[in-house]
Amino acid sequence: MSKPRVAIFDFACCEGCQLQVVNLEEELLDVLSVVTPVEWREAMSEQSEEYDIAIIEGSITRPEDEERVKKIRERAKILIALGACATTGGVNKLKNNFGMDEVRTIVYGKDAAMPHLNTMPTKSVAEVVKVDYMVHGCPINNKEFTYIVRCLVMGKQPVIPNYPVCVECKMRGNVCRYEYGEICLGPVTRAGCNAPCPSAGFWCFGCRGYVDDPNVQAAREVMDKYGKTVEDLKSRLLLFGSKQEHTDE
Amino acid sequence: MSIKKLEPAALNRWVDGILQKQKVYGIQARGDKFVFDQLDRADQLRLDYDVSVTAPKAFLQPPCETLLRFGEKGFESVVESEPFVLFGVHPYDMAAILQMDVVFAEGNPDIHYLERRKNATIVVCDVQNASENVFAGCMGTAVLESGGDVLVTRVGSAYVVESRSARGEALMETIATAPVAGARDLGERKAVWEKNRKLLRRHELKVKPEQLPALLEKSYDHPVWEEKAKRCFSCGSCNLVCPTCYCFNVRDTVSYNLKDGERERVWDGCMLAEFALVAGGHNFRKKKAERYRHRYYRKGKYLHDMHKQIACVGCGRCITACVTKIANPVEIYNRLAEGQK
Amino acid sequence: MISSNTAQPMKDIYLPEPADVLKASPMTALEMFFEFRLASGRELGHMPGQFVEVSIPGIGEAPISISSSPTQKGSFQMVVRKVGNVSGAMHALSAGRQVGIRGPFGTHFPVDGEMKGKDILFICGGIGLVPVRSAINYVLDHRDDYGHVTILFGTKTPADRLFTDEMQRWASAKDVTFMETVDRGDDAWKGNVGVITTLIPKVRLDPARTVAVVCGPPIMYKFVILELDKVGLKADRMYVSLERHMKCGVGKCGHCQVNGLYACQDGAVFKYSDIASVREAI
Amino acid sequence: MSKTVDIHVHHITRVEGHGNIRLRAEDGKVLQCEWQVPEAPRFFEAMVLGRSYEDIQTIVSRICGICSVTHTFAAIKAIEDAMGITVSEQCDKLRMLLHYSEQMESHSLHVGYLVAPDLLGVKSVVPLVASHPEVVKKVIKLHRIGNQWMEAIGGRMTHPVTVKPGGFASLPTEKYLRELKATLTECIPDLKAVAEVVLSLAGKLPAFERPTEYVALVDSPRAYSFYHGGIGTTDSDEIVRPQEFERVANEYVSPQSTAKWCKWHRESYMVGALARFNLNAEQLLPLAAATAKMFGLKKGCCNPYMNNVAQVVELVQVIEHSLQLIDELLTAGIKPELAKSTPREGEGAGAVEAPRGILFHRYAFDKKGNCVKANCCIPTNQNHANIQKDFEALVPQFLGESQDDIRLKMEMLVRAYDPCISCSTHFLNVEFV
Ligand SMILES: Cc1cc2nc3c(=O)[nH]c(=O)nc-3n(C[C@H](O)[C@H](O)[C@H](O)COP(=O)(O)OP(=O)(O)OC[C@H]3O[C@@H](n4cnc5c(N)ncnc54)[C@H](O)[C@@H]3O)c2cc1C
Ligand code: SF4
Ligand code: SF4
Ligand code: SF4
Repeated sequence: MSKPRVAIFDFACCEGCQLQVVNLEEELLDVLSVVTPVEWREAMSEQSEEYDIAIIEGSITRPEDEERVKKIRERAKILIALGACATTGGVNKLKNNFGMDEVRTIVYGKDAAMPHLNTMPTKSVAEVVKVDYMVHGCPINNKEFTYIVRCLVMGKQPVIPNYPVCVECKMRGNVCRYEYGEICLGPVTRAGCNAPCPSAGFWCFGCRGYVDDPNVQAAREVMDKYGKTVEDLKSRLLLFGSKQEHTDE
Repeated sequence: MSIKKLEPAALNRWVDGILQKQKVYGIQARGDKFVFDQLDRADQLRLDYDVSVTAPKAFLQPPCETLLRFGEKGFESVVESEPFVLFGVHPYDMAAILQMDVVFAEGNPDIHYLERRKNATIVVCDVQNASENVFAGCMGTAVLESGGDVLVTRVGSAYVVESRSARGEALMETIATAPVAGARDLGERKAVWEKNRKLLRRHELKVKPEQLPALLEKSYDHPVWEEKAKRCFSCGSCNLVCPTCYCFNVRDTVSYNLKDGERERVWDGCMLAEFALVAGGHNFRKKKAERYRHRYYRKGKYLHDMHKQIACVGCGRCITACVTKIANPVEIYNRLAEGQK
Repeated sequence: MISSNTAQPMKDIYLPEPADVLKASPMTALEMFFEFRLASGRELGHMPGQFVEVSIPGIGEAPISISSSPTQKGSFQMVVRKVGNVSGAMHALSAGRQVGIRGPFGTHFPVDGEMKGKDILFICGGIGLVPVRSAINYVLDHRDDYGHVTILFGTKTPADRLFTDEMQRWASAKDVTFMETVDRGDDAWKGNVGVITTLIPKVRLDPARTVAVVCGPPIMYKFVILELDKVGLKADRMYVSLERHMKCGVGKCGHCQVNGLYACQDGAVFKYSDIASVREAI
Repeated sequence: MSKTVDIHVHHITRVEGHGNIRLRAEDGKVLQCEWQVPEAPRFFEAMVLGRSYEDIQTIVSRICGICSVTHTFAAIKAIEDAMGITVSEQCDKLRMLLHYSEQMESHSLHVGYLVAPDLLGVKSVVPLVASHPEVVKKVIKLHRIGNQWMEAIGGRMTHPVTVKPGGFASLPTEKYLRELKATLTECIPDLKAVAEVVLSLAGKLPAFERPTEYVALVDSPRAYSFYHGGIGTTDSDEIVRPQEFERVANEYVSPQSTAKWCKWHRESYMVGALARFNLNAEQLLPLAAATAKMFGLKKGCCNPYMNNVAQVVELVQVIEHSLQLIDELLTAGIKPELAKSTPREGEGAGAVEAPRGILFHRYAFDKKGNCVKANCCIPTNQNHANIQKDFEALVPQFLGESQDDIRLKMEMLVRAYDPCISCSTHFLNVEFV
């Protein structure tokens, strides 16, 4: 594809993933040498309806957003989900553990019924439209993002790891968080982030979503070895894995 | 070859002298664990360490290294290496390096490894404190009769320092005038060795290592594979921490002109789900149990069939690294042996 | 950029050498035919059944069998099925472009050994014909060195057939039996329909003087071998070529292991008796 | 003169999140003038319910990618307040140092990438790369320094992971701190150069003033505070404890907005760099004070557009104070103390300055340390009503100008606030009894 036109759209999210794109600093100019941005609300005033690649950040939480994302899908040749909110629903899905009236009341109290505060259970972008590529993570790893962009421009299928974070964690020479009696989600979480959290002494909380075949059952079985309970594990799995297939097993 | 006796202060002076001239990666503390990292001062050295988090193989086959560069002019080899000293390698890790030497030199020699190896001066140091899971004593690697360039052994409050190669001899040049270790020191060193052979057995292997290939030969359908693998995350931690594991993946990266780039090799592991997957979707080791078994067979039989050495040196890192606690080779081999009786 | 302290620069086993694309033409919807010549002018020097690693800078490397016979000088040929990145990038090649080549690697069919003087039975499924074609043409180019030649070829559908022009030549060559089948026919297809094993009972062969060469998708081997066993062919007279994931091609990376064997070094061509008890092989 | 003005800015660009501007005027009479926030609400205060105190900051950090460090600190301070956890002096200083990395990152992003295009009459920073390469390079450099600094101490760029209740999960090395000191010292001239460019363009900032209440952290002893202290206002001498922040914010739901609005002594108040400056100007360190002087920025300034100038002053302040903190940390030496905490039942609140203004979090926990109540009050929420009030005062003043000029002034005004709309859309007072 010769210099595709790219548009970036955001839905319910913290915009941290777009920030990661800005954080490429000078490298952003290199990215602009292989793609032409035609719409990017956070960084520029131009807007366009013609684009080859649509990059979508954020979760879908309102019926009107569902319509908007469908329209974007119709126009785009390639659709990329950017970041956990878009790929899995991210933390936004924690909301789905409650009833919608309940969350509205918790946050807006007596005003909860006002129409503009309407909300629906959070969906990932893939739950609404077909997603061609996923850039996982909360926030994304911007190196992985540019790798995917270059792959697309070259016509190459990007290779996204389907092995756990432990692989990258070990390559970075870390001591396992379990040795300190902490619950780390590294063993069931898809790698590709280069394990920044365990490398900084914090457990992996699973922001990239699960590997294809996560052994959540094994994780349950070892909890007592580390003085933890299955409930502790579930609670952590919920953060980014709410209503993902394996959390409730 | 010289054998010297150095008091701790003299050892430090010697190391500081080396630091003036060469890059040294020495064992040092990181929090409550130990790692090999670039040494700034001799007093950072912790020769009393139990085990390093990452095996020293990382300095010979790094987790990620560039093999080739490509661009307008086609491909060119990249062999990036400069002389360095690896200070404080335990005997079992040295034994593992000796195995890697064979693997990368035989048949089709691998210049990327061999160049680094050629540039490495390795100071082996006898174990002072046994780690939580070490069983090198069972594997015959608690003490190493030869291998490495210098051997440092703590005897009493001093160190016996012995050169084991010309390169080691050169490293010890600056301590040429230091006192020679006497018969008593050597006797004490021997006692340390005897002690280590007995002590580095936190797990007791009930068969002799030489018997493992024959034992495995008969155990292909043993229920233990399925039973344990149920709990496997396919996370590869056991592979990646292992000093004798060297499997790798190769990948290309390109710059923004989409022409120039590099071909890199990165650590890989046979426990990972897609290790034997081919395009089209056929996975030759699709089941966890198949991969789990493969690892033990590779360590205990396949590599032995090729090089006559068991590819486990008993460092115990995999036992610690495995979150679900199923990666203990001793437990598995003992279990297989049990059935034989 | 071999560093200066290498006294005698050793060869880098990972360094590809440039090869020019002489020809690139589609064969089927998925397969493309290629002809290459090493830029240095050197002969590749392969034997039938060997493979090379083909490099496309920035995309990667893939093991691909040599499909031409070593008797053909000056160039070598491949057929590549588009299944992923490297194969996909190869499909975008055209004459005049360059690729990187490492090899040839691996074992080969014993055309100059055990096959000599014997009747030869070639059994190929689909793209399995590609490496075997090298041996077929080698044998036919040295026709007098071998006995009767039987070629069995099966594909999923008529549209998947490869080298149809050449097949005519094979079928009409002296002392050659050529048979084809497809799993599913179409309106135009007049030939056999059924899996490849259904052809085996149709050939007359003398197990005592026959060597079989088998290549096809993983699932094919088990059934073909069972069938050959039935007609009395011994395991040490069967040769198979196994496909595995490969990264280095030179016995280091560990990916292609078949239990204790390396498909890239001990194979890809194996004598079946050597691997009959190797559990991961077939 | 009969003139119709009809401005509808749908999803204003170069701000964080979605906001709309609506202005209709006929014959010099304003019919409608609204700042609307249609951002999808995300309901964080519900999301955290039932979650462990150890996981709270992981969740609430995601309220905002641009001030994730501040959200993390507001949560951690509230948790520590609830559980009676105290931290060491070293921890405190390292937190401030990490917090400054975010001010540096955010302010340079805002001034350099989002506001500068307005001052130079272009639509984004991209054309500036060609027209003003030197300044852009310097801005990128400052921004990168902020990011790398955040990554080094926080463990990640955006959504830090080293910060835990009771301390740090891992500590920067002394070697790193020495490097950071060198980097920060070295970037002061770059910062000065950027400040001078802003100064040369400051004339483009509309001359518009509206007497306003300013609210920011005020520490005791007095310091230019981002991390410590109570809630101060320009309208009174009272300093409110963070635990009573609801008394300040008085949040209410406006039909114009999915985000909530706030008011204290007046109908609205402003938070952010200008508010901090108006409350703490005397406490600026020398270089920062000199920078303020250079711009003629004086305590009591009530031109909201000057918020951008106050941000430049703060960039200097942040670097100056960081250098002091690093020296103090290095003199004491980094001690290997890592976070430890045990859960306890309780309720607590935390107040911290985000780059765009003061931020409040409140949580209550049960015995196991699971969250039973939450309330977060976001700086941009606190500014929404003030933006509306500014609009109402601004528009009649400039109604004679062309529609494009009015529109630009309104957009610039919103941008001046450095609003973080996505993070302002999910909160309201929860009644705590
Ligand atoms: C000895 C041998 C001979 C072969 N001969 C031919 C041939 O003549 N024609 C042909 O079309 N194909 C042949 N193949 C299969 C071919 O190598 C794969 O289809 C090819 O590697 C796929 O690479 P890709 O980049 O297109 O696919 P991707 O799916 O993008 O592959 C990703 C990577 O996985 C690895 N990989 C994936 N599949 C295989 C595989 N089957 N074998 C080895 N590595 C793999 C490669 O390293 C590849 O770079 C042969 C394979 C082997 C082992
Ligand atoms: S810290 Fe987490 S990611 Fe790292 S090895 Fe342990 S479980 Fe895996
Ligand atoms: S198998 Fe385990 S104990 Fe043996 S060498 Fe490898 S990591 Fe050490
Ligand atoms: S470390 Fe344990 S869980 Fe991970 S791959 Fe090895 S055996 Fe499986």
